[in-house]
Amino acid sequence: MTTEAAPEGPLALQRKDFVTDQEVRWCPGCGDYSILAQTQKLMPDLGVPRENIVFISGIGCNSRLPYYMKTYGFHSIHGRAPTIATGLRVMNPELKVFVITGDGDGLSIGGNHLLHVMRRNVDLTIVLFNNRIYGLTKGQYSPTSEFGKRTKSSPAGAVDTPLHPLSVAISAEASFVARSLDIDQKHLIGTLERAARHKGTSFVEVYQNCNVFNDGAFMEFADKAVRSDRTVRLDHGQPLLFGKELEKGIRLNGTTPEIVDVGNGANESELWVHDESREDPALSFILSRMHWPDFPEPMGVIRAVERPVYEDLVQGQVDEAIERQGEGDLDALFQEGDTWTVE
Amino acid sequence: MTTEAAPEGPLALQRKDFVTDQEVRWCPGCGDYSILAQTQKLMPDLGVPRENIVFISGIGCNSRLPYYMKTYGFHSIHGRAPTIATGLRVMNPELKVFVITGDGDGLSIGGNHLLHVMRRNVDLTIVLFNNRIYGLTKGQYSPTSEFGKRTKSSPAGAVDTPLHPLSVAISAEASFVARSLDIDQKHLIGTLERAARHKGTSFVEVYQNCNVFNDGAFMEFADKAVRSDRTVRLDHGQPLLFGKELEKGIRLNGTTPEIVDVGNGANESELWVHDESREDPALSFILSRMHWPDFPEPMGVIRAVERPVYEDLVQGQVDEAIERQGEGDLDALFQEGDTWTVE
Amino acid sequence: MSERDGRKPGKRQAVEVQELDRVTIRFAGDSGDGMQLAGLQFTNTSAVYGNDVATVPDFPAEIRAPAGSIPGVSSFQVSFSSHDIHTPGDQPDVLVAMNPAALKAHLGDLPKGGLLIVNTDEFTESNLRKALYTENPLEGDSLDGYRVVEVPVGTMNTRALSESGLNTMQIDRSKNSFALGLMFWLYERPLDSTIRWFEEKFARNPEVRDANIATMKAGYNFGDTAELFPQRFHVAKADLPPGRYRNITGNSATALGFLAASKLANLPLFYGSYPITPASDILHELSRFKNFGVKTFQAEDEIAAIGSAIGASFGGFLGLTGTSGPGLALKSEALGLAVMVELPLVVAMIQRSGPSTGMPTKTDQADLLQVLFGRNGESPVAVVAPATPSECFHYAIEAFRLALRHMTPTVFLSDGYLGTGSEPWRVPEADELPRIEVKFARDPEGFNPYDRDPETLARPWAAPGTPGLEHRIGGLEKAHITGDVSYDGDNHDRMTRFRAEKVARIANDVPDVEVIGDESGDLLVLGWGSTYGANLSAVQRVQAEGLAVSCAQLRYLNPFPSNLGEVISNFEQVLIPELNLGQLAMLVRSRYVVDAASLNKVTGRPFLIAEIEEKIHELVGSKVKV
Amino acid sequence: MSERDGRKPGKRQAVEVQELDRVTIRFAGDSGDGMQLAGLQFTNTSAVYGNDVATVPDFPAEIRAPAGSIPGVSSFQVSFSSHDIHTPGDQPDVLVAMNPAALKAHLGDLPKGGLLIVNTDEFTESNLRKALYTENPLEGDSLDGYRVVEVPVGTMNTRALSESGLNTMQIDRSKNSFALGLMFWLYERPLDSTIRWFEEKFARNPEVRDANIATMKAGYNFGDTAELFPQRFHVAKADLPPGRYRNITGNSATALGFLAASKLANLPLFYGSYPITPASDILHELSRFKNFGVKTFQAEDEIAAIGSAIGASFGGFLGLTGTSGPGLALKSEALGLAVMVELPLVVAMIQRSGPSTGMPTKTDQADLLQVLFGRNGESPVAVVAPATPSECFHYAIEAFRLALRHMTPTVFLSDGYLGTGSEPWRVPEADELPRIEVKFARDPEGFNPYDRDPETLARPWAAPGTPGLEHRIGGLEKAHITGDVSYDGDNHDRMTRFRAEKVARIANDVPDVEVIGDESGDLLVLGWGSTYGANLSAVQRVQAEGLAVSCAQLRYLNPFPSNLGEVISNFEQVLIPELNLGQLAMLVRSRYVVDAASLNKVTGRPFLIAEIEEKIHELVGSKVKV
Ligand SMILES: Cc1ncc(C[n+]2csc(CCOP(=O)(O)OP(=O)(O)O)c2C)c(N)n1
Ligand SMILES: Cc1ncc(C[n+]2csc(CCOP(=O)(O)OP(=O)(O)O)c2C)c(N)n1
Ligand code: SF4
Ligand code: SF4
Ligand SMILES: [Mg+2]
Ligand SMILES: [Mg+2]
Repeated sequence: MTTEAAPEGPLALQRKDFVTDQEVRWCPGCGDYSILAQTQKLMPDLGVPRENIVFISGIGCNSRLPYYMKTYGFHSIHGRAPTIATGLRVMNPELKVFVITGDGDGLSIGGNHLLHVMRRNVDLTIVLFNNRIYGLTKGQYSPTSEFGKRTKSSPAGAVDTPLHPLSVAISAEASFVARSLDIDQKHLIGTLERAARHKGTSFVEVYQNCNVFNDGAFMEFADKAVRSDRTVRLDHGQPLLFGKELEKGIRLNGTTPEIVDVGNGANESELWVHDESREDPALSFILSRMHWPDFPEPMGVIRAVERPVYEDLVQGQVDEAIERQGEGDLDALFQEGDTWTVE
Repeated sequence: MTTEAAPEGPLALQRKDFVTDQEVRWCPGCGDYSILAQTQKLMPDLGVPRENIVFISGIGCNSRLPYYMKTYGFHSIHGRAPTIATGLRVMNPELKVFVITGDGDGLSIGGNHLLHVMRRNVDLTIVLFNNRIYGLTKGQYSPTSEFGKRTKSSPAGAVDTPLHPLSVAISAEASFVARSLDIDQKHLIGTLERAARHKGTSFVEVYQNCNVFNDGAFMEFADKAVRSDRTVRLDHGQPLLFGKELEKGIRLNGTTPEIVDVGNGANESELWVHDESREDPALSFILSRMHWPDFPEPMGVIRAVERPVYEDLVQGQVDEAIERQGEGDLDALFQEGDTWTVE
Repeated sequence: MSERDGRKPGKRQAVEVQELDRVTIRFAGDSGDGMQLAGLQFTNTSAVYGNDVATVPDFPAEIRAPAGSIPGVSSFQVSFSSHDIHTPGDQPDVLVAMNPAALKAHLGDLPKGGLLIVNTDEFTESNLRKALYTENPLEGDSLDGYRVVEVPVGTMNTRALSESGLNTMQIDRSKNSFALGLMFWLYERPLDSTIRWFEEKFARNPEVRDANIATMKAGYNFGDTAELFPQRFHVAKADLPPGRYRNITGNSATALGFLAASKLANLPLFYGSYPITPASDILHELSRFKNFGVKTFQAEDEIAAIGSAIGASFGGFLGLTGTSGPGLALKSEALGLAVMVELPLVVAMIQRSGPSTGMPTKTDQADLLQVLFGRNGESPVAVVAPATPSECFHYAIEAFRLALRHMTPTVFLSDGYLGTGSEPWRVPEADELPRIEVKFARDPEGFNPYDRDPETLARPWAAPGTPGLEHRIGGLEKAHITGDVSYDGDNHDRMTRFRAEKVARIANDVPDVEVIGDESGDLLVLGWGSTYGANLSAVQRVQAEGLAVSCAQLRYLNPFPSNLGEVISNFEQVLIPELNLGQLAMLVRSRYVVDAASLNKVTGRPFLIAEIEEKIHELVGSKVKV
Repeated sequence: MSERDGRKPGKRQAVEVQELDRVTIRFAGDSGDGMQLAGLQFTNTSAVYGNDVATVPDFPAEIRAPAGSIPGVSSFQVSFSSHDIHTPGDQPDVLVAMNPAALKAHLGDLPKGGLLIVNTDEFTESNLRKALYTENPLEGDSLDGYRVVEVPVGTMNTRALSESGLNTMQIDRSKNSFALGLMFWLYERPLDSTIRWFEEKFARNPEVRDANIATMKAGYNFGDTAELFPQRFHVAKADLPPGRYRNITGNSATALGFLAASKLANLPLFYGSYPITPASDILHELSRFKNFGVKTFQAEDEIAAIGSAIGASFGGFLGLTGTSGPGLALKSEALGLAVMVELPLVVAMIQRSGPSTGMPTKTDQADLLQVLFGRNGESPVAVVAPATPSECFHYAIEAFRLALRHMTPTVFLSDGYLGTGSEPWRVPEADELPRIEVKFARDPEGFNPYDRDPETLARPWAAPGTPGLEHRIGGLEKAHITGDVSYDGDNHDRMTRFRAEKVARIANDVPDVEVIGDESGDLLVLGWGSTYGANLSAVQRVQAEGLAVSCAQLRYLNPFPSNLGEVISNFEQVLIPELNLGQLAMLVRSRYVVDAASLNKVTGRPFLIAEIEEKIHELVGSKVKV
C-alpha cells in the first residue's frame, strides 16, 4: 500500500480519494463491483474525514471490499467482524465504522455476533451482501439459499429452510433495517446513506448477484424490465404502491398483506402507509416476510427507530463514575481495604 | 452410575424409573427442581422406551439435568448441545432427543446453533431455562436480563438490551414455540408434553427462578396471587381471556394488541382467537412481544405448525440414491473414471 | 473500646502462652457457613499484626451442593508465620470443622496430634447421614490421636445473640464469627480490624453488624472462660521488608496490574471477556473501576470477547481479554489473527483443571502448550507467568509492556491457585512504577504498516483517526513493508520467520532467570507459575540438609530468558515439577537437548513441599532421613 | 477410429523420436483457459499408457482475479516417467504458456534450455499490460536460452472450429484442447482416452463435444504438419506392480477411504463439515455417494460441524468431521470434549498455509502442534498422516480403525499438496480390505461406562437405544469405572494418565517405521506427510553417490511407532525436513534427547529434491559436486 497524504478536509474529497491502488479481485460481472462503486461514491457526502472511516469485514468475496477503500480497514476472520467493530467503536466513538459481511459470513458462522451487536445497538453500519451462495469457497449453499438448491455440497438439493435476514435482524431488536439491490445504483447509494447516517446499528441486506456460482438469483424480480412490478419501494409516510404506473398497492387485512389495484374501486386510504419509525416491530416483521412471487419484494428502509447507542451508555457509566469518585488514582486504589505498615 | 436392568416395556415405567442415583446438586429452592420433577413425570407418558430417550445439555446449572434422568444423557460444552443433538438425530431417528439449555447457554454463546437447528427443523425438544442470569458462574447478567440490571459484572447496571427468546425462535422459522413457568406444575408438564410430541424442533422457554442470584425475577406476574391477572393462557381456537374470572380479554387493533374488559360492552367476538397452527408467523411474533406490565405474559403454545423434519429429508435423499443407484458397491466406487491395468 | 475488652489483659496470665514460628489453620464448613469470610478475616488480622501469611481457599464445584453434603463443603486455609513463607502449608495444624461433612472431607489432611475443633451442634442424625457417616465420629474412636476440642458453636452463638433482635436464620448465619472470635483468642489476635470490617460491610444493617461483633467477642471470651484449651499460642511478627502492605489475591493483583498498565501507558484499557471460572473475578474487579476509564465488555462468547479486544488494540488502546482453558480454545482462531496483524493484544489466561470442562474450581498447569501452540500455522505469542499471587500485579503490567514495545499478542498465564490464593503485597508508590512508553505512527511520510523496527522487528502502530495513515490489515499473509496481501512464497517464508524472530528477540528485553542457591550443583529444580512456593520451600529444606540443589522459577515462558541454557548447563541434573504431564519439560528437553526429569501431578491441587523434597532425594540421594 | 487417425502411423517417421525416461510438463494459462483440464487429461492418458505419473496443480487464490492478470494464472504440472517417481518434479522440462501472465508467472521455474511453447495470439498490448510487461517478451532477448516454440493457438483453434456452429466465446473455450492435442503429438500419446472423456462429459452437449475432439485432433495434426518441432519424444511404460490402476487426488482417496471404512466397519458414516479450502472437496465428494448411506451435514460453522460428528459418534456411528487449520482452531474446545468422553471421532485435517487466514490455496505442514496440543488440559489424540495422495485411502481407513479399537478421537492429518496432487493408485479389491471389528456394549450386567479394556484401556461404547445401558457422559472429569462426575483429585490424576496411556498404547497396534536404505549410517532423513517424495528422491540420489544416508517417513505421529527411538539411535545424525519451523523436530528432540537438525521451508510450496539433497550434503559432506 502506498502512503497517502492527508486530505484537505472531508468536503474537498471525491470518490477517487477513496479508491486504493489495489487491483480489484472479483470475477468480471460480479455484483460486488457495483456495491463497491456506490460505497466509494457515498464517502465524500458523509462529510467524515477519511481517517475517521473504518471498514471491517469477515471472510468471503464480499469481505475483500476494505482493500479497495482508501480508509482504515480490517479484513478479519470469518464471521467475527461485528465483534472487532464493537471493541473499536466502544473505545473510539469518533470513528464511522462499516461492517461488510455476507450471507455465509454474517448468517452462518457469524449469526450470533450479528444478533448481539444489533440488540446492543452499537453504532455500526452493517452491509450484508446476500448472494445466496458461498462464493469464495466456490459454490456451496448458504443459509439464504432456496430450499432444494443444488450446489457442490448439496448435489441432491439443500434440505435446509433458509433464514429471512431481515426477520432475524428485527427479532434481534435492530434499530435500523433496510434492503437494496446491487444493480439499482440510485436506490443502493440512497439506502446506504440512510444507514450510514443512522445512530446505532444499521443493517442493510443487499441482494447481490454472484454471476459465477449463483447467476440470476434475483433476476426474477430484480431485472429492470420487471422490477417495478415485482418490488415495492418503501418510503416513510407513503402508501405501499408499486407497478409501472404505481397502479398496484398493498393493504393490510389484519396482519395479512393483500395486493389491490389502485384507482378502480380500491381507495387509497385503505393502503398500508409505511411507518419506518414505529417502535412496535410487528409491521417491520410482516414486511420482512413478504417475498416474490407472493408479493413484490420490499425495498428500502423497513425500520428506523431511535434507541440509546451502546457505546454512549458505556461512556456514560465511565463519566458518571469519574463524576462520583473522581479520576482513578492508583495510590488510592492500591491501598483499598486493610493495609498495614512494616517499619 | 449403577447399571440398570432393562424395563419391561415403556408402559410399565413410572416416574421413579427415570430417577438416577445421583445426588441433585442445585441450590435449595431453585426452580430447576420443579422442572426436573415435571420432566421425570412426563417420561412414562411419552410411551418411548427408556433406552430411546436422550437428554443433551450444554453448561449451566440447568445443564446438570441429564445427570438426574435415568436415560441416555450427554452434558456437553457451553452452548453446543443443539449441534450434538443434530448429529445424533440425523443418524438415529429412533431416538427421542431433548436439549436442555439456559438463557446464557442457549442465547449467549449458543445463539447461532439455536437459530440454525430451528430453521432446519431437526426433531428435538429444546427446553430453555430462562432465569435471566448466569447461575453457574455465580451471577452475571445474561442476554435476557433486564436493561440496567446490576450484577457482579454490571455493578453500574447492564447496558445491553435483552433479547426476546420467543421472537428469536419465531424469526428462526421455528415450527413449535411455547412458554411455561417452573412453579406452574400442571401447565409446565402439559406444555412439555405438547413439545415432546411435536414433530420437528420444539422450543420451550421456561421462566425459572434462580433464588440465589436473581430471586423473584418473575414474581411480579408469576406469583400465584396475581398470576391469573398478569398472565394469559393460550389455547388453540380459544379467545385470549385472563383474569380471575376471565373477565379480561385481548383484541387486536390492526397489529396492536389491546386489553378489553369482557362482559360489560366489549363483545367476545372481537377478541383475538388464538391460532397456533397458522403458517404466517406474524401473530406468533406479536405474542412474543407481549410482556408484563403492558400486557399479561402469554403462557402456553404460541406456535405449532407442520414442516418437514430435517433428518427425514436427509434420509429421503439417501433412500432415493439407493433406489436410483443401488446400494453402494466399493469395487464399483474404486473403479470410477479412467482405470488401466498393469500386467 | 474493642481493643481492650477484646484483649481482656486482666485474665491473660491465666493460661500459659506458647510461642510458635508458624501455624496453619483450616476453616471448613458448609458453603453457607461463611468459612471464606472467617478465613479472610483471620488472614487480614494476622497480616496486619505483622505475620507473613499465605492462604488457599477451596470452593465446592460451581453448582451449589445441598447443605450439609460433602460436595457442599467449603474451606479456607491460612498459614501465618514469624518468618517469610512461600506456601499456605502442606497440612493444617488446626482444623475447624463446622459440620460432619467438613470433618469427613478434611480430617484426612490433619496430621495425628493436630488440633481439631468441632462444632458439636451440627452432629445430628441427619447431618451425619448427609456426610455419609454411619456412626457419630465424636463417639467412636476414629478421632483418637487428635487433640479434639468440642464446642457447641451454634448454641453459644444463639445464646450470645438472644437479645439481638435477629431471627434464628440470621442468628445462625453469624456462627462463623463466634468461631472466628475463638480462634482469635487462641492465637492472641486483636479483634479491631475485623470489627472495623463489620462496621463498614454492614454499615447499612446495624443489627447484623452488632450481632457479628457481639458473637465474635463472645467466642473470644468463651475461649478465655471455658477451660477447653490448656494453652494459647503466639506467632511473632515476621520481619518483612519495610513498607505498606495489604493482603491480596492473585486475581485482584492482576486486575490492579492491568489498571496500572493503563495509567503507565496513558492509554485507556478495554477488557472484553465472557464469564468463566476462575477468570470471572477479573471481569468483576475491573468493572468496579470505571473511574479509571476502563471499559469492560461482557461479550456473548469468548470469540466475541477476543474479537472486541482486537478491535480495541487496532484502535490504539489497551486491548485485553481474559478467560480460562475452554475459553482460550475458542479464542484460538482469533488469537492467530492477532498474531498475523501484529497488534499488542494481551490475553489473561487463568488455568483450571482440564481437559474439556474438567474440574472448573480446581487448578492444573496443563494449558501451557495450548497457549504456545493452540493455533493454526506458525503463530508465536509472548508468554509471561507470575509465580505468586502478589506477583500477578507486576506481570500484568509486564504483559502490556512487552506487547506494546514488541507489537505482539502476549499471554499473561496464571492459574486458579494463584488467582484465588492470597498473600501480603507490598503496596508500591504509583510513581515508583516505570512508565510504559508507547510510540504511535503519526507521520504519513514514508509510512508503511509492515515496515519493522530494525531492533525489535515491531511494526508501526497506526491508529484509525490518524490522518494520512489510512491502511488495511487482515488475516491473509502480508507483504513485507507494504502490508499488501501477498501470495508470494518467499515473502511468506520471510514473514513467518520475522514473526518468530520478533518474539524471540524479546529475550533481549527480559531479565535473566535467577538461580536461588549456588549457580552450579547436582540438581536444578526448574519451575514455572504457581509451583514456586513449593519448589522454593523444598529446595531450602534440602539446602539446609547440605544438598547441592538450587532452584529457578521461570516468569518468561516465551521466549525463555537468554541465560536459561547456561543456567541449566551448570547442573548435573534438572528436575521440572509441573501440575501437568510434562509440558515445560518437553520444551526444555527439546530446546537444550537435556534429559530433564519431571515430577508430574494432576490432582487439581498444588504440590506439597514434601512431594518435591522426596523427588529431590530420589534424584540426588540424601544425607538425611525423609 | 480415434486410435488410428490419432497416431497417424503413416507419417510417424517424418520426425525423429527421442527416448526420454522422464518428462515434466507445466500447463499454465488464465483461470479461464482450462489448464487443469488439459493437465488432467494428459495425466490420465500417460497413466493409462503405462507411465508412472505425479501431478501438482497450482490454483490462483480463492478470489477470482481479473482475466489476464498474474494472480489469475492457473497451472498444472505433470511428471510422467518410465520408472517410478515420487514427486511431480522440481522443475518443468516444458512450459506451455497460454498468455503473457502465465509466462511471467512461471518462466522463472523453467531451466535454461527448457522447451517453451507460447500462445502468440494472446500477446496483445492489453494482455501484456495486465501481465505487467513493459515490452513484448517474444520480441526482446529475454527468452534467449530457451527453446521457444510460438504457436497461434487461438487462431488455429478458431480455424479448426469455424464450421462447428459454436459462437466465438464457446470456440475460444476449447483452446486448451488444441494445445493438449499438440502436446499429445509431441509426446506420442494416444488421443482415445481423452476422446472418451469428452464423449461422456459433453454427452448432453454434442457440439461442444465434437468441437473439443476436433480441435484436439487439429492440434495433434498441427504438430505433425507445421515443422515447429525438430523431434518428438517418447517415454516408455514404467513397470509398476501389476494391478488395476487409476489416477487419484489425495482428497478423493480420502473420501473413498472413509466410505470404505464405513463398509468395513459396517457402520453408517456421518460427515459434519463447514466448507473451507482445501478440505471442501471431501464434503463435495462424500455428498455424491449417498447410496453408501453416508450422511453429509453442512453445518453453520466448524463448531457445529464437530459437535454434530460427536453426536454421531455418541450414537454409535462413524462420526467424522473435516476442516483445515482455521477450522481446527475453532473445533479445539469440542475436540477436547471428545477426548473427555472418549468417543471414536475422526477429524480429517487438511493443512493449508497459516497463521490465520494465511494463504488458503497454499500448503504448509505447520498445524502438527495445533493438532497435538491445541486444547485445554492434557488432551491426547491419535494422529495418522499419509505421505502420498494415494496413501490417503489407507490412512483414512486406519484413522477409523484406531479410533474404534482404542475409543479415542483420531486426527487424519493431510495437506493441500497431498489433497489436490494426484498419482496412480492401485485399485484394491474390496474384499482384500481387512474388516474393522467393532464391539458395542450390550449386556447391562456389570456395565460401567468407564470400565476400561485392560489391554487397550478403551472404554466400552454403549449406543443410545441399547436397553439397560442408559448412562450419562460429559465434559466434567469422570470417576474411574462408573463415569460419575468426580472432583476427587487422585481420580483426576489417574484418569489423566489413563487417557495419555490409552493413546500411548496404540504404539502396540501400529507397524514399525520402515527405514529405506541401511538400518544405520551417517544420516537419517526423517519426515512426515507430503515431504515423502522429495525426501525419498533426494536420499536415493545421495545413496547413488554412495553416501550412508537413509530415510524414514512417519505415518503415525501420535503415538510414534515403538521402534522410532532405536531407528534414530543407529544414525550419527538426524535431519528433519518440514514445511514449518521445526514442529516434528521439537517432538523428536525432546522425546529422544537427540540433537536432530531441521530443514525448514515455509513458502507454501513443497520441497524441491535439490533443496533436501543440498542440506544432506551440508550435513554429511559429499563425494560429488552439487
Ligand atoms: C473459520 C473459517 N471457516 C471457513 C472458511 C472458508 N470460507 C471462507 S469465505 C466462506 C463463506 C463465504 O460465503 P459468504 O459469506 O456468503 O461470502 P461470499 O463469498 O458469498 O461473498 C467460507 C466458508 C474460513 N475462511 N474460515
Ligand atoms: C466455553 C465456556 N465459557 C464459559 C463457561 C462458564 N460458564 C458456565 S455456565 C455459564 C453461563 C450459565 O448461564 P445459563 O446458561 O443461563 O445457565 P444457568 O446457570 O443460569 O442455569 C458460563 C458463562 C464455560 N463453562 N465454558
Ligand atoms: S465468486 Fe461470485 S461473489 Fe465471488 S467474486 Fe466471483 S462472482 Fe463475485
Ligand atoms: S445458582 Fe441459581 S440457578 Fe443455579 S442452582 Fe442455584 S438457584 Fe438454581
Ligand atoms: Mg454469499
Ligand atoms: Mg441462566
